[in-house]
Amino acid sequence: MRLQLDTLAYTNQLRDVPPEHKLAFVLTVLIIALCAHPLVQLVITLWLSVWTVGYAKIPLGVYFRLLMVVAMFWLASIPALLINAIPVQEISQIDADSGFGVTLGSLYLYWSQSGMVLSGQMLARALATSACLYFVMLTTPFIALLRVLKRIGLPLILQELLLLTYRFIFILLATASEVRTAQQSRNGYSSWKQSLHSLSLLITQLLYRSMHHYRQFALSTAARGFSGTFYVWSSQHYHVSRRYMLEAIAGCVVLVGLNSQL
Amino acid sequence: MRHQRTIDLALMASLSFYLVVAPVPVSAMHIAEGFLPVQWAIFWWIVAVPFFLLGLRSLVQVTRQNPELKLLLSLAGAFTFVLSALKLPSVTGSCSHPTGTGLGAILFGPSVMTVLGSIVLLFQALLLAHGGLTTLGANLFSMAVVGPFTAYFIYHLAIRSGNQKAAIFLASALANLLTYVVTAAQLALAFPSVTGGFMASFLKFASIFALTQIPLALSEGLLTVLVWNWLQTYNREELRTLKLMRQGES
Amino acid sequence: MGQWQLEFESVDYTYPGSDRPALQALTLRLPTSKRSALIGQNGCGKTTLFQLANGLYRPQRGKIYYQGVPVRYDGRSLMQLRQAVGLVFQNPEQQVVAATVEQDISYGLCNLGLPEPLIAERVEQILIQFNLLDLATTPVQHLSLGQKKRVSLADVMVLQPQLLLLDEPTAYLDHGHTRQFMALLQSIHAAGTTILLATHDLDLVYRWADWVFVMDQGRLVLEGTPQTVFAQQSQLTELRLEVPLVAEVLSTLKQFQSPNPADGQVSIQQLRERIVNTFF
Amino acid sequence: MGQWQLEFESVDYTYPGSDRPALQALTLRLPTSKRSALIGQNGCGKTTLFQLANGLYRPQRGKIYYQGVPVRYDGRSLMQLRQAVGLVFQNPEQQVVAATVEQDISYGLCNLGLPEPLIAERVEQILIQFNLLDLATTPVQHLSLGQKKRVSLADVMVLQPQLLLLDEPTAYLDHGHTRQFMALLQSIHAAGTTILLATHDLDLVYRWADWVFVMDQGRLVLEGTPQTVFAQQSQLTELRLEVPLVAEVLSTLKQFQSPNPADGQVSIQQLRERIVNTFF
Repeated sequence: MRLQLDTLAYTNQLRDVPPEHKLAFVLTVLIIALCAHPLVQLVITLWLSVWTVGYAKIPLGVYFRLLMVVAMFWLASIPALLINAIPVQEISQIDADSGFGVTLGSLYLYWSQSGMVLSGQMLARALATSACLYFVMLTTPFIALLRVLKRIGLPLILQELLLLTYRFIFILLATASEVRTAQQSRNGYSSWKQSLHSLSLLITQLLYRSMHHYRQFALSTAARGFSGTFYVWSSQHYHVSRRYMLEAIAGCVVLVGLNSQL
Repeated sequence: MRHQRTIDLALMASLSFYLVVAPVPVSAMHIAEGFLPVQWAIFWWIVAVPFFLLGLRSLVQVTRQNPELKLLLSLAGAFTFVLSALKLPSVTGSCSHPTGTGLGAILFGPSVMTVLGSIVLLFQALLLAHGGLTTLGANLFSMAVVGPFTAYFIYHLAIRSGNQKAAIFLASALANLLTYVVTAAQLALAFPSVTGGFMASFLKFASIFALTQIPLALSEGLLTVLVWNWLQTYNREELRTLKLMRQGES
Repeated sequence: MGQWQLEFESVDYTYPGSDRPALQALTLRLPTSKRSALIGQNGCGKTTLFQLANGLYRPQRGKIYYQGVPVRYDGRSLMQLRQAVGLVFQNPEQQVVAATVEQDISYGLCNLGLPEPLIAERVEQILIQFNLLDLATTPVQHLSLGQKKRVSLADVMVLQPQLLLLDEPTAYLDHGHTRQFMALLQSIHAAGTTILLATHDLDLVYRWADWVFVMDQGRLVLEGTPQTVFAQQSQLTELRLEVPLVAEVLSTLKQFQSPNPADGQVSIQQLRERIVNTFF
Repeated sequence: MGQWQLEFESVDYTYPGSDRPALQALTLRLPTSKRSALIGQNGCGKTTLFQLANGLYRPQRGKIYYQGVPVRYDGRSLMQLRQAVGLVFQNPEQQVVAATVEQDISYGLCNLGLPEPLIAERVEQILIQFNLLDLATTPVQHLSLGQKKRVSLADVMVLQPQLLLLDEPTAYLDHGHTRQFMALLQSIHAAGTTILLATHDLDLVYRWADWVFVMDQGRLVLEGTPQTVFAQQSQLTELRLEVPLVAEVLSTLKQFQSPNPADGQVSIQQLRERIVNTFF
């Protein structure tokens, strides 16, 4: 069982760039993005998209689909920002804010100007920070991230849990999809009631299998001399790219400069 | 004037249309990356971290006595991740994902679930692009703190009535529901209405989510009852093993 | 009934997110009422073929016909297809998921929405036929592997399919259980069910099948009776498949039964050596 | 070095909560530097024997000797035992615990607390030996079954064990991968490692093993060279084990090479029939 985003993280063109560099870069851009003017945020979105799609060669379709997730969340929340309601007699208070509106009984529903500005700002920020997140997750395998976290002092227990959970996620995902396929082959999800029934069987089976795996892994790790901590070694073959470093540093300087002009 | 009326009608129509067919995101309860202003993002991190550390402390204690349990905890985390990635059929016909916090809290205990929930949220952000990193603090608070603790307390409150099925149903359905209420509140705090402030904004966000979340909460409640029945009847040994994880809880 | 139970016509299938097609312009015709076997290396596309045949995936190009009629993918048609084409998975662990044996066997019938008395009747029939009556209320996690395999076959046979697809049914089974399982298959075939079995056990294929399909990298590369397929020694070696020992012995024996006994003496010696050395 | 790598002396073991003993007064001596095979029905106690040999369980009665010395169960002794007795599990999915190939191979070395440069060196050596160098940093979920099986063997071989125990290493593998895996085992044995392999593939046992153990219901019921063991036709049938085809062919051929060719003619005919009919 594979997850497409995880596969891309491990096969993309920037996988050889040291993860420390990528993280330092993205954190700098993220901090700028969180504080900057919406125009700068749009520039950041475009620039990081060039990194992700252009340099790392992440398929445009995949990247676009991810950005659509952001857009969907935004779409779902804008009605709350755009549409306001107040008692009819207080209309005068919001004169400046109201684009147009309708009266419904004693309520006045209107399209809020400030809400529009706010949702615009929200979208710009969300796109810029999401572009940062996507750059990291699409170009850096989780194992490489974990190694950086280890170096900056993540508690040992969390290192162990993250490593093992990552491995087990793929085992259990494979189980879940196998069981689901088998259920479908016997018409398992043909109605709402059958779906719920089938899903409850699947979850029970998944839990049972998790426990079975626990017993087996307890044995197989003991057989290899489990010493109380899950400690493993991994090699590092990264090469530093001058060209990428230069672009990253120059770009950040330009962004800060641009922001101070606005 | 007549012109204004046409616009109004068009607006109303499009709003109703939007509310009916709006493709509410698959991960409606995760606040997506960048949706909170920086000060609120930091605020929720500060609120969530102590709960996380408390959970972590009890994990460290349990695993010191029995290091093998790290395997069990990680499997429980992976289980929760996979659970939250399954498609849950809703009574209205739309599909979403169960939160799994109710089942998780009852099986693994709430403070363990806080840590596991956080790990799951991190993986959801990195492997599925659900939620985000700056908003992780806020999501952590709603999904990994409020959800599990609500489920746990409601379960123990309702179990006194003697009806375990009802207790399981209430615990998981309300945990799901409360998670989304907290999310709505988090958004409302960050974006209060110009008029009416927090309350007005909260009602607006809550009603948007309510459309999909109430049926989903009911589905998750029913599902959890079904799962619990199977486990109780046929997997008692597994349930006993799971108790090992909860020695650190007081 | 037509000559072909199932036809694939230049079917392509690539899993989402993969860059290598699992099936490539696969054209394959499965003869009605026969015992067919499907062989090939791990990853040759056997499992994908099965899942397409059962309507679990939709071909990205090409057509699939069931009993001469193109497969349709609306809910009702799929329901009928999945009832007619029974699919037994490789690992019974992924198929046997309900709490007890009888619950698991009834799962497919319940999904078809049959009335309860009918379900009870058909479950009992199959429990008797598969010698599972004593295990009816046993929780599935208490079953042995051999028992689980039998249950996973019963799961599908209770739906009375016309075509039975089996993925590696004898892996991990000892000889006694393999024999028992094949006897069960034999009675199912005798009752008129078409069978397609995927396996790595070429001896079994040689002795059991009426017709053999050989797949490689998502294509059909060879088909025919076991005798003709296993005679293509060089092609099989290229595909990293071995000629089953039994086929080789029989063909050498045939040479031996020639009128000239002196030749025979030589080939027997050769056969011995071939058998002893074939492994390393 | 003594004659016996590992000795079980009337060992009993019953799993907690079970009422049927998994091993009953099992006495078994494993010859040093030989290739031994362990056969028997599903559930005969093979897996339990392996887990006791590696010190994962403690016998409830009886004694286990490793190289003539009784096994001790304190932490240090166990650590040494588990380094010396490598155990490859049946399902690589349940053995491969880390996220990438090189991480998983290093796991056992890290547990021994070796210095990092030494770990790096030994991991690289084994990656080369097992032809896994290109896969070193590949996440485990991207490996095929054959690759996972190779990794699970490398996991254990990196610890340089003196005795290697393998549980059904070739199940679900096609012929090409089986052959590749057996070639790897051959080179491991040539380097001096004692091997004990449990399998249902009797042809493989016949052709590969120096010594065969047959277990039934937790006891050792038969042992010897493949030739002597597989000559006990009636006893094997009783145990629901078949005489491997290759053994039968060879023994019939032997009869045939008798001075009287007329006998031979008859037995060839019988052999043909036997081969064709042996399955049903």
